[in-house]
Amino acid sequence: MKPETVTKWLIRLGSTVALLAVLTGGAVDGVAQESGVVRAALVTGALPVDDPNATMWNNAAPTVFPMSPQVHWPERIQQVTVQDLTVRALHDGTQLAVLLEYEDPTEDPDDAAAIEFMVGDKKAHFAHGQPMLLVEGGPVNIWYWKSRDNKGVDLWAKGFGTLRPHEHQDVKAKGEYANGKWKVVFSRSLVTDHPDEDAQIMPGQFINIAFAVWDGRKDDAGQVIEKGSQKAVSSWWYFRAEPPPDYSGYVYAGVAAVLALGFQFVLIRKLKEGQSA
Amino acid sequence: MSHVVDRHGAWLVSLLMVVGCMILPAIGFAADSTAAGPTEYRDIPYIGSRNLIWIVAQLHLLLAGFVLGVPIFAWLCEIIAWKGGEQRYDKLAKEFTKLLTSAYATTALFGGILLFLLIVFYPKLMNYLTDIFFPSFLLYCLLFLFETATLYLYWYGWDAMQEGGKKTLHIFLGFLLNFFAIFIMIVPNAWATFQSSPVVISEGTAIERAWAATWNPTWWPINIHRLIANVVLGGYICGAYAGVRYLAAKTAADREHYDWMGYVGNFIGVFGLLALPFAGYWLMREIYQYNQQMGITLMGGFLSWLFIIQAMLIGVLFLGSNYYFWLGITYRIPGSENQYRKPILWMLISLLLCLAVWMTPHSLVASIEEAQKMGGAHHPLLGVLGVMSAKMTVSNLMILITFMSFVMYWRAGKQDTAPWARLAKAVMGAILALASIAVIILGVWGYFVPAIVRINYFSTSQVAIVIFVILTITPLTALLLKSAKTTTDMVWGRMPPRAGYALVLNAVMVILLMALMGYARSSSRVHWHIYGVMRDTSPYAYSPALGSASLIMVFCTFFFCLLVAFIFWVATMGDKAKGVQGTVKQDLPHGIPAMAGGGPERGEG
Amino acid sequence: MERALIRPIVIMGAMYAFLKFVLPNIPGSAEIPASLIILYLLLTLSGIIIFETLSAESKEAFWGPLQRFLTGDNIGRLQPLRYGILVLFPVLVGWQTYHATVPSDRPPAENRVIHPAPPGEYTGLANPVPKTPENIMQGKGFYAAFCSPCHGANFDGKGPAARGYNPPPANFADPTTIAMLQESYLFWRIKKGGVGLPIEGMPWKSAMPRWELELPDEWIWKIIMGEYDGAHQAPRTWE
Amino acid sequence: MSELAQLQLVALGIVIFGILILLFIRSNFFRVTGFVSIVLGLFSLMSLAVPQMASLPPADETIDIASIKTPADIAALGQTIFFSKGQCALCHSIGPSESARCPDLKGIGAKLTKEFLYESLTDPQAFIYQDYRHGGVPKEYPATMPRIDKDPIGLSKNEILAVIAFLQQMSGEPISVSVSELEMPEQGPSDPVKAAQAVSVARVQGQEKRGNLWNVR
Repeated sequence: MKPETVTKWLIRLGSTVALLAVLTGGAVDGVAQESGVVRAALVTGALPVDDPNATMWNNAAPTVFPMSPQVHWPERIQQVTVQDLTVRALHDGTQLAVLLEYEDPTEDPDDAAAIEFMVGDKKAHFAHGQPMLLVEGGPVNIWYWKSRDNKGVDLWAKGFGTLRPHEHQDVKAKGEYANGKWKVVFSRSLVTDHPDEDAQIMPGQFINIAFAVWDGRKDDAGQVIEKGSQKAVSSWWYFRAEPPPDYSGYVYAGVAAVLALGFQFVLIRKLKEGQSA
Repeated sequence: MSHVVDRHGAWLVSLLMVVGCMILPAIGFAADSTAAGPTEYRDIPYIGSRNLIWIVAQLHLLLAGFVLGVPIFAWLCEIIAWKGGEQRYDKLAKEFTKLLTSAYATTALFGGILLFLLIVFYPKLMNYLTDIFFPSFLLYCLLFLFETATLYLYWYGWDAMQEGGKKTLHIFLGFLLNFFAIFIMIVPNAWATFQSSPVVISEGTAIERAWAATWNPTWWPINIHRLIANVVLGGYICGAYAGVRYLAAKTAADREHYDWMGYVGNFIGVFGLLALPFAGYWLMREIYQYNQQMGITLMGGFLSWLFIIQAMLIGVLFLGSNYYFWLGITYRIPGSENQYRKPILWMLISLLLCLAVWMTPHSLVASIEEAQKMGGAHHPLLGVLGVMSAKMTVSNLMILITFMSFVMYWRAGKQDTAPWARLAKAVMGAILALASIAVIILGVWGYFVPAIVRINYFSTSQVAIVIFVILTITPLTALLLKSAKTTTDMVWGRMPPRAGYALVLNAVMVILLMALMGYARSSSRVHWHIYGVMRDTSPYAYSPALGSASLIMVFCTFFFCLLVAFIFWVATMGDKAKGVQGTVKQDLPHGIPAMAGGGPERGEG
Repeated sequence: MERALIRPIVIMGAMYAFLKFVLPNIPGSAEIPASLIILYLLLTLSGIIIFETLSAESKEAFWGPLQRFLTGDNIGRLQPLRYGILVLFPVLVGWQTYHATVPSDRPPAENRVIHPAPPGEYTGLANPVPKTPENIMQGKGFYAAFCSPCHGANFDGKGPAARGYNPPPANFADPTTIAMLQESYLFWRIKKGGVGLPIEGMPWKSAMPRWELELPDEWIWKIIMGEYDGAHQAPRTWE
Repeated sequence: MSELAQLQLVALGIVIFGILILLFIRSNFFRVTGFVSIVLGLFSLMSLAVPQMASLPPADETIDIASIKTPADIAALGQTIFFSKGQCALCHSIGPSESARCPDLKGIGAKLTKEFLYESLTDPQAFIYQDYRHGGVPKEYPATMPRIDKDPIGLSKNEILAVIAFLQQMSGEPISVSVSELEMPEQGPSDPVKAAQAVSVARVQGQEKRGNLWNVR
């Protein structure tokens, strides 16, 4: 009967409504297709590190990333072959495997693809960790695959012209071409011994990821059209390795629910008292 | 009684000890760090020098706003009583002047603490400011002497100067009090505004240099803005005080008195609130013109979210003030709620629509998926609501709606008898409708013209239209009501408790807004002590994010509320001793444990 | 009695449905972020509460049934519903707590400041190139060559190279972009590019080239003129 | 727990504190306190829900004189000084402006010689045009030009020359300030380690080390 009780109601009702909105909103988002995030599903058993066609890949949700011609660096390009890149990822707690799929009408020895991660806590520009003028940036770690060698190369860069392979090569890669489509699997252990040079992947945490693809087709003069900085690129998106299940949240939830029950009990008792008074 | 006082005394001592403990280490550390070279900064552990200065400065500013707002408020009430002959206004004015002496001392205390802390923590900056401003420092001291003398005369002469010419003299004293108070405000305003928009000259006499620095581009906009804001603060605090007393009142006479006082406080607060957006707009415009970079930092840069929060607070304030008016209509004028239910519903819906537009940010908080669906951080449809043209339009409309709430309240319970009443009402309705349409048209059109046309002509036209409406409808209504016959008398003291809480809510919103704007003004200087002139090279050169800053604002607000409660309690102690009204006994003793144990936020500052 | 319980719920539900399903389907609109939906719903809720508590009668009509419902006085067939809500509330609180404490599985929200404050040395510059039709034409030519791949031939940010970039290239035809800025601001943005943004602009994400490495200042000024002219916008001025 | 979560917990605590008071205490003053703390807690929660951005001060930009090779480099440096340390733009505009408190400097580099500009900066009252643009009615400006080589601005000779170079460049004039005119540092840039140390010392003490390095901003 008192305005105070109205206040209480306001708060309670407000939070309930907010909760409902989040609930419904969350449910709607849940069924929508993933966008902008690569989620590496946690699986048991050997990862299909050299089999792009393994059925195990069906356990991982695909995410499609739009690609653009590289324009940031002066040696740019206006058009690229690959418009979309489909990415899936799996991990088993120690090892990570990432599958890139894209359509490329021709199989060429110069076809290539790469994945890029930020290294360390500092943000790095997606164009090879190009130095920024007002922000101190960090380096990037690039996993590179080329059709000719069909193996993975582990690279490091901090700005254009600084790209160099690691002394220690941890990345494996394998590509298979079929039906006008490349499927390339990259794999590496989640963490390495070189945190200053390699991206370290902690399950549960979101890190930035970007992609690049080169179509190694030659023009009439015999020149490779997409090479070096002339390539298809994506912006920074997110990557997350699924963490092992964590049950501590249920404990907190239980405590909060008991507190809410107590609040409810007191509130109703007070309301009843108010009525009798 | 003495038992109660003892407990109060103990509380005061513990407060002083807390303050002392906060300052003592500062002195100790100050001694440590003066070893090599001229010291530029000193620091204290845990709380940090910047945070301490922040809290003390904000409290000082709030108290100063209160101390400067109350005399305006009291003086206006005194004049109303003098001209209109309603003695309860005189009583109200006196009740608030009584607060002034203790409030004044508290303000000076915090001012003194602030000055010492500034000298201790920021010697380089203070040295520089002293160099430039020492003539006005001296002037400030002089003004303080005048103000104090006038205040004593005004307060202690109240009862002695009630009749005839003496009353005129007393009114003049009230004018002088406010006159000096305004100078006491604008002189330090010059120091503060100089920091954000400095004008530096190296030649000339000390007075010439001080004068050039004083007359800086944001000085007058801030002066006007603060003057109005102080009236608003004074009004709403009066309302909140009345609200609290009303909740605790036991007798019908008390309920009537505090109900009425709450009404007066809310009215004066709203009255000032209507003018505040115009003053704020002018200030923003001067800042943009002075330095585009600072303007963008505020409106589009890292502080842009602050203005969404500000919009929410002002929104609550508008809703709260209107709610109080509407409650007044339905409770104080018996049998009127059915008649006014429908207009109130429409006003409420319009107000909420305006608020929805005002609170819609330009860049939205969106998850990466939501952003992809929108094609960026701007919503393709709602994004257009995020820019200045829309905000100006709805703030003008909100002012119009609030004004209409007031007019409705004013007319409630009265029946027009004048033969031209129908015509007058039709004219008023037409003015209102046309004005609203014109404001909206100008707002929409504003999207299609260059920014400068919008700012210089459209926005000012919108403001002019709103002022025109207020200036035509007010006298028309007054004329109408002169001949009207009262069908239902106002019944005071029947308001429900939630009206008291609404008044408290309004006061808290105003105080929070002032704390928020203090943070905005200070952060807009980013890493400069004096913008573009003296760089902040201390570890505190960064501006904290809004969230952590909000906890300090919350602390300041809470602490200020307690201080004001304390001042009111001190000032009304005498009433109780006289035992004029047995009812007051009930509420205040409770206040003390509330103060002592009521500061959950104190730890986080 | 049931009306008092049902009406607010119906209004809130209708509002939610409007924001979630109707507004996004208006042509030219898009889905509304959850943050904004919550804001609008809270406004609606406060409106309901204010209106229902305006007078003693309406408050009684609104609050009385709610109170009786909560305390379970004479509510007859609503009793099961009451128990349902009494159970649901703690469950909801627990559910919310669970989600607040477990590591989030949604990527961090992106809060990029689109127009951060420019460095001081760019705030006072005026365009030194005279606004002649030839210069504007020339500017549009440079625009077509250097800018249109991303910002689009129609100045709408929908160039062929734009699709992979996040943040998307600015849409100059939108009155809330270049029309709110001075020419000197554009000069800074074009000259220093994405890497020249301050931290709140998230420079690591922007693909905008640092054109000072490739274009002389005069060309940049001409591009700015061409851009405003082509997008049918005027720069912000103070005179 | 992240810092944000901790702050949110504190704010939530304030709200819960208020709710508890409203639930269990009947004293009016207490109840109002509880109500106020709910309001304040909700305000904090809201402020914590919006994007959290702190504004960090930019790094001190130091320019080595050895990196200055051409007159254009000098002008670029002058531009930075013009808008920051020199505080010229606080009063002067480039191009007509309503808000400027001093003469418009557009085209000044073409109208005045280098020597005259230097004198105008270091001894502004020596020779006064009411309005250097001649023609038209002389105009009074509210502010007086300070001596730029004296405190509080106190530009060094190199910095003044750089500003002049910028003024000339901006007016479309050939830059008549040459690199050789700049005062060379006592200790050459051959000892970068020492120079770097000098910078760090200067920055720690907050003093500006002029001569071999410019400390801009």
